[in-house]
Amino acid sequence: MTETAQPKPEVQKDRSMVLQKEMIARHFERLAAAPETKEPVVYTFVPGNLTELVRSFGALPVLPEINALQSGMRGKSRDYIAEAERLGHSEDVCTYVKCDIGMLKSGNIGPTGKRLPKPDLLLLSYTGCYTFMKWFELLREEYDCPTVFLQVPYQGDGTLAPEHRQYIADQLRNEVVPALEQATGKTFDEERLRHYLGLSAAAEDDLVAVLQSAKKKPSPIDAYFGAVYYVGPIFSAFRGTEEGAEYYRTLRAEVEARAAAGLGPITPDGPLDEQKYRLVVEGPPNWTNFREFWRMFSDEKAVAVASTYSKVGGTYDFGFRHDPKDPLGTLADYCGGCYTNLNLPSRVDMLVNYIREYDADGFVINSIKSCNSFSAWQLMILREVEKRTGIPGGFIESDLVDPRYFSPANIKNRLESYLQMIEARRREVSA
Amino acid sequence: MNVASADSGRAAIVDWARSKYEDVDLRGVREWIAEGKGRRAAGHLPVYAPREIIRAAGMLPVGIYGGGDQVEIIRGDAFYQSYICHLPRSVIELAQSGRLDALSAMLFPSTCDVIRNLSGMWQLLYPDLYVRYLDLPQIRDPEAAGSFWKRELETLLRELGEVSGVAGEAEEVRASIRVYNEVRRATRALYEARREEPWRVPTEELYLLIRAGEVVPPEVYIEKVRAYLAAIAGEPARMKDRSRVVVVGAFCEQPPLGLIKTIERSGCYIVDEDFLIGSRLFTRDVPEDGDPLTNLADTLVRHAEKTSVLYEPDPKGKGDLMRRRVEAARADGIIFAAPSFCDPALLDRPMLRNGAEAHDIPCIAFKYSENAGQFQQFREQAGTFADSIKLWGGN
Amino acid sequence: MTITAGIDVGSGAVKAVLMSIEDGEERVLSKVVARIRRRHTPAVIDEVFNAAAEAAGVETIDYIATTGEGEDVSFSTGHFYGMTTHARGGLFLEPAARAVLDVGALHSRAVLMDERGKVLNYKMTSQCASGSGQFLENIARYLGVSQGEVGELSLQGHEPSKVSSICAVLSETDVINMVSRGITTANILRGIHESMAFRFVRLLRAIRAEGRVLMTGGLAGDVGLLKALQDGFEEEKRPGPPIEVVNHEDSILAGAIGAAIWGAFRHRKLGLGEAAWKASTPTRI
Amino acid sequence: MKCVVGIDLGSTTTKAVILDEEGRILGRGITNSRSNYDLAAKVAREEALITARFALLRHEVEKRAGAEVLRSLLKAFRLSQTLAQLARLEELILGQIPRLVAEPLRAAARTSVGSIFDSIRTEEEAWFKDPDPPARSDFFRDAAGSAYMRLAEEIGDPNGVNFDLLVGLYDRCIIQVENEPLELGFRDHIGSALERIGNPDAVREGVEQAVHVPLDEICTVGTGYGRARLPFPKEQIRSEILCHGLGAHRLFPDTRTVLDIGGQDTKAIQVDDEGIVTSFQMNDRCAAGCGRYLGYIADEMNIGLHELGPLADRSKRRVKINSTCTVFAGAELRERLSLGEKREDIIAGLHRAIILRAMSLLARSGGVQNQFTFTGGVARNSAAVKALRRLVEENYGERTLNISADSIYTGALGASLFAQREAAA
Repeated sequence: MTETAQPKPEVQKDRSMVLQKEMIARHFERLAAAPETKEPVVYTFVPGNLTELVRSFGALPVLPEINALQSGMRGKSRDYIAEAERLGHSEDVCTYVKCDIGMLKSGNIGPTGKRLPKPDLLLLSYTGCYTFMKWFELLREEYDCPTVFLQVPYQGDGTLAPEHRQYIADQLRNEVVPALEQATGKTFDEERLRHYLGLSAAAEDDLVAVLQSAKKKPSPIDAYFGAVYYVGPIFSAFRGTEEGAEYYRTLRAEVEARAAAGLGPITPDGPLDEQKYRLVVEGPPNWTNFREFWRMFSDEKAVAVASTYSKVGGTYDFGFRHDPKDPLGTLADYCGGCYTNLNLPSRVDMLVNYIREYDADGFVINSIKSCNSFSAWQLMILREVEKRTGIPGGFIESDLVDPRYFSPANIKNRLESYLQMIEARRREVSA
Repeated sequence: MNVASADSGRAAIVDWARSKYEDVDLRGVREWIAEGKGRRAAGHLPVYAPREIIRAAGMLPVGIYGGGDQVEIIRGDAFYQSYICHLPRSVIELAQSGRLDALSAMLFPSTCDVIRNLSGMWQLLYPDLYVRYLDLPQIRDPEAAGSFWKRELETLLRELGEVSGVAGEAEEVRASIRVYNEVRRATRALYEARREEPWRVPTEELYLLIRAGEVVPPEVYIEKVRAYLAAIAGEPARMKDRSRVVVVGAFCEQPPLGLIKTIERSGCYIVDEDFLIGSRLFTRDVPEDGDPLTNLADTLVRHAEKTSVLYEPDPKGKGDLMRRRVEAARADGIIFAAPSFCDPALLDRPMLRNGAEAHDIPCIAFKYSENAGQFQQFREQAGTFADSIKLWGGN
Repeated sequence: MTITAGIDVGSGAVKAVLMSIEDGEERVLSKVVARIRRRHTPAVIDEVFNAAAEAAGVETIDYIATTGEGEDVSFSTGHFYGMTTHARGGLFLEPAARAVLDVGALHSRAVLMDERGKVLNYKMTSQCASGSGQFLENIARYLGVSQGEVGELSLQGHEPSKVSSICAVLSETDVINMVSRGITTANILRGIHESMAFRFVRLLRAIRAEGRVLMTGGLAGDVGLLKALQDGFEEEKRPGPPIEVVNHEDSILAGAIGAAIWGAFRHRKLGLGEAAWKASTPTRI
Repeated sequence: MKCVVGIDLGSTTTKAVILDEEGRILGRGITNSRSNYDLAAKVAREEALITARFALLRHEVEKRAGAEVLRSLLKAFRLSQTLAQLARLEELILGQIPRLVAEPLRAAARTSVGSIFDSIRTEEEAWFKDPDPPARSDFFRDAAGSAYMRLAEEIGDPNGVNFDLLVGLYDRCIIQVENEPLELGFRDHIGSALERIGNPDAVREGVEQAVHVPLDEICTVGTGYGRARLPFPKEQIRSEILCHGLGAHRLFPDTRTVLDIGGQDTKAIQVDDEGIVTSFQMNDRCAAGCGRYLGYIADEMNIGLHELGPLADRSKRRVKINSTCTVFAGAELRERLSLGEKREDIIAGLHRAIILRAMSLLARSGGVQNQFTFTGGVARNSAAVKALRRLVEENYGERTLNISADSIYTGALGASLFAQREAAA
């Protein structure tokens, strides 16, 4: 790697990294202090999260999936999962749930080492993942707090029917808002909500610019492993916040600078300027061996130029923006449009378009052992996308946070074979 | 083997039911279609689908519960990794081998993500078939949930009508509600008979009957069940020293017959279970006068059995459910039997089991798959359970 | 006085005991164990039972109880399931025990019981052979270590090498690689014992075992596994209530003993008159 | 002459293939890799060199003395190798007796072991004399092992030196024999082989000719399960998927689908008309239904791996086997035997179970196109092939099924072809 790749963008990159670190730290400190400061706490999920609404009541969101994946990255998940299984949970089910339950049973110490507060409300936004429902039924057994259920109809036929949009909006008005009012003791402030939604839209513009920068060659970002960090704030507690908006302004500037300089993304092993394979990736990453997993790609000079996982908390690159003019309606649209709520034909279209728009050499599916919502059709996705693009796909298997199911030899073998296969086909074509 | 081998009408009925159970090619459905002009059939997956609506649209509702241990999986594995439950791969196997060709429509209820995803796979695999995902109402508020579900039913009725050419009017819906109320009564009588005298109604036989009910016209089912009940009433049968158990968790992917038999052979009477729970989801009949769709929607929202696939609004609900079922069935304990990788059953289990144990109800738990062929482990567990009743006289 | 026989048919070996029970006093009259190896199981059962009857030198047996895979033994009076008998047999061997860990060739079971030997809770290992006795035996054979030596050797392994893989066959390859990396047999065996122990610790915690736990079944005599288990509880990250795992020289007979005792219990309860077996007419298959 | 080498480090066997300048297959070597990878690679290469030498001297010897003499020379050579290893094994076992056997049994143990080895040697001599000897395993462990077990069972005395004790001694020593490099090379064995066939001058000249041809390996490419352990630069390592695809293409140029069932992985591969992989599937984290499965069964029944197929072929009834887990299959086998099911029916069922697993991988990889090539150790098993043929026909219709006698070398062949390209590049 050339030295020139290092200095300026590095420094800038650090800036957004630092910002993110700081805002997360601040957030978890506020959470830890919540029992004293009496700031209300609302637990909810990433897909279909209603952060602006929650914030408009002055409440702090906690997102269990984020905590679970952080536990995975910090090497805690093995014990947490063992704890949950000891309590009678099956080895077959979602490891996010087991990791979360295990963490709860082990003192509920969050990602930053600070204790997480009890929820004042469980806001169950049921968006494209059956397990969410069970997850909060399980948490409800632990916490003596109200639960509000928001049913987001699934896009079974590929669209969010007007009556379904109305159904969501009505529930927001008649169920969710009253529940928040009760839990926080504050009345619904629509103006404040509009303001937050405006901030969201700005951040969303910047995020989309960042993700679409991958169309450039070399790609200045890794749109899977790198994007996991980029989408962090907007998928968790910071959509619709000033600090969130600032983070994305900064990030966009950095990425555009890197793009202008013709530089690649910074991987765990330094910059990846020479990019041999441009890949589209489907499915969540593995968290327990995240860097090792990323390295398997970067070692082969493979860069992700687009991924579906970076859309689980919102499919902004299709043009959706939160709209202050219609607060509850826009939240309904948001929930209905999350990647997790899309049907199979829509997901296949999405991947096919990514492969074309981002001029990818191939696509890789990471199949998660314990996630039916993602996995239980990925072999179909594989064959369908191959059929429509004529490009062979790679299929690897791991898990979200159960280290027992990360087999490096197995994954490396499949990935290597896949990339060597693409290379061999290239030579054949050129010959 | 089955207690019914005595030469009675009963043996014949059980054999009939078994032939329906073994009819993985849906020959019966094809024959039914052939018998009448323009007849059509619509398949649905577990757990619940509004069969009244399907029938009102002039179609035969056909419950699709996989291939059990009768179908060898070859194409099906092309669609599923090893860590997905078995049901969908055998359903795909059935379809890919042409066994489901008789169906003009497929309905996929919101049982879990796997079945939801299967609906998408059907859309891509069979673009010419009518495919619909049924998003069951999950919210607490009966008004909002009811009107949401009523709208879904209207859409379904209209669209199925377009497939069958039969525009189901309110009258048809009301008529089919009447028939299915009969079905519900027959099933309730069957379950009551077993609950009272399980030595007369081996669960294998009860199961074969309700499975048959999923693929034959409701009238036929009603007739067969009544005949069966009449037949067993007369027969001499003697009670055995066995423990009464409730089997919980087998509502979607079905246990192989061998498993059901193994449980009863190793010293248990199954006196309640949730096999095919969708077929008896309503705790009461649907009102027959008033707006039929409203009645149907309302009954689902207000009077559905509690099951893992529907959201439980009552925070105490999960903890109390097992006690209520054990008391209703006068059972000695619970066998949690869930399919491997079944999210609804396995995620519910800790809540249900804690609830049961809080009331000192003995429990055992294991996993199976529809094509399981070795029952040694189940035998040992059910047997140990029965042993403890044998040696300790119940609790 | 009631004379009963207990026959425990396992997948690796057949065990039989004869017992006499007289006003609450239970005595073992004879015990015989034979590995099945590649022989016809019914023949082994027959041989073992007759040997035990002969050794006990009794004239009649009131109740012949089978357990394990012995359901279809033609000459038995009654059958009890494995966990029922291991709990009771475990209690006989180790009255202070409130749980048994039955480590068999293929499956392992943790069984929680009360002071009467009533099964309160249990958990079995899954349908996967990793960490099974069979797996350990295969590895031992590959390493050229006899069953008897495994335990002692493992005790000398102080830098255990983790067996990563979940599948028994893949773990076997791990082991082969270890050999080629020059890792000592002792450390390999200790590594396997530790990964087995890890599962068993979870098994015992899952049934909420407390206090003394008796190892039973085919691998109960493996001191290396015992040690690994004891260490396993020492090194728990978040220790639960204290658990003390022990074994007994007759641990392998726990199932047979339990069956014999329950047989006597049923014999009294049912008041069976006819003897199940007479020395004059020994069983033959 | 210049040559290139491909090495396939499989989980159970390691294979080597040598190509000459024109890309003709010059030599093949195979060995058991259930010991030490680096050694296995070395042994396989030596073996390949030996067959290469024979290929070179074939022409010379045939010209001078005829094909028959050549065949007996080759057999004599093999016999000489085997006897050397037998001698080593016996030496080790006798050495263990004082450690493992308590008095007063030691003397008896020595006698038993001695007579076992005498019988094996006699059998080996008989094999050499037999004009068309029965098929047998390539590996010393299997060949010597099954003979040793058989004899140990015969002479084992329940209340003296018993079967267990004798098997224990064998288990203790065989691994060491496997882990020692063969200190005798081609020259030594060819020497004693010549002696054994009466050292005819004509043949000796031919041998002399061939032995002096230099073989210099200009490039080696490694593949297979253990490839990461090879001390090669990255460009000399290839994924076994690619190698199997290319190897199968070389063996049967019209191949479009390849099924490889190896020791602990199964691969279904689709290739284009150049032998380039277009899609593939492998079994995930569990080795259920792979070659080792049959290995266990063979051990379980105490017969050689190569005897399984013929046994299963005798089956008349279909038995459904439920365990795909290798270890549990052994238990199911025992259980069914005790239920009185026929050996051959059960074994046939086990074969079918393996092939069913393979069928699902094939389906995942994109089905079975024409032509269909079956490779890997299991492709040598007649019963497995029979089951495969049938299931493919039932589910995909008529397909040409290619199986090469050298199918086990497919991966190594592919690797050697990549080596050739590397050398050219």
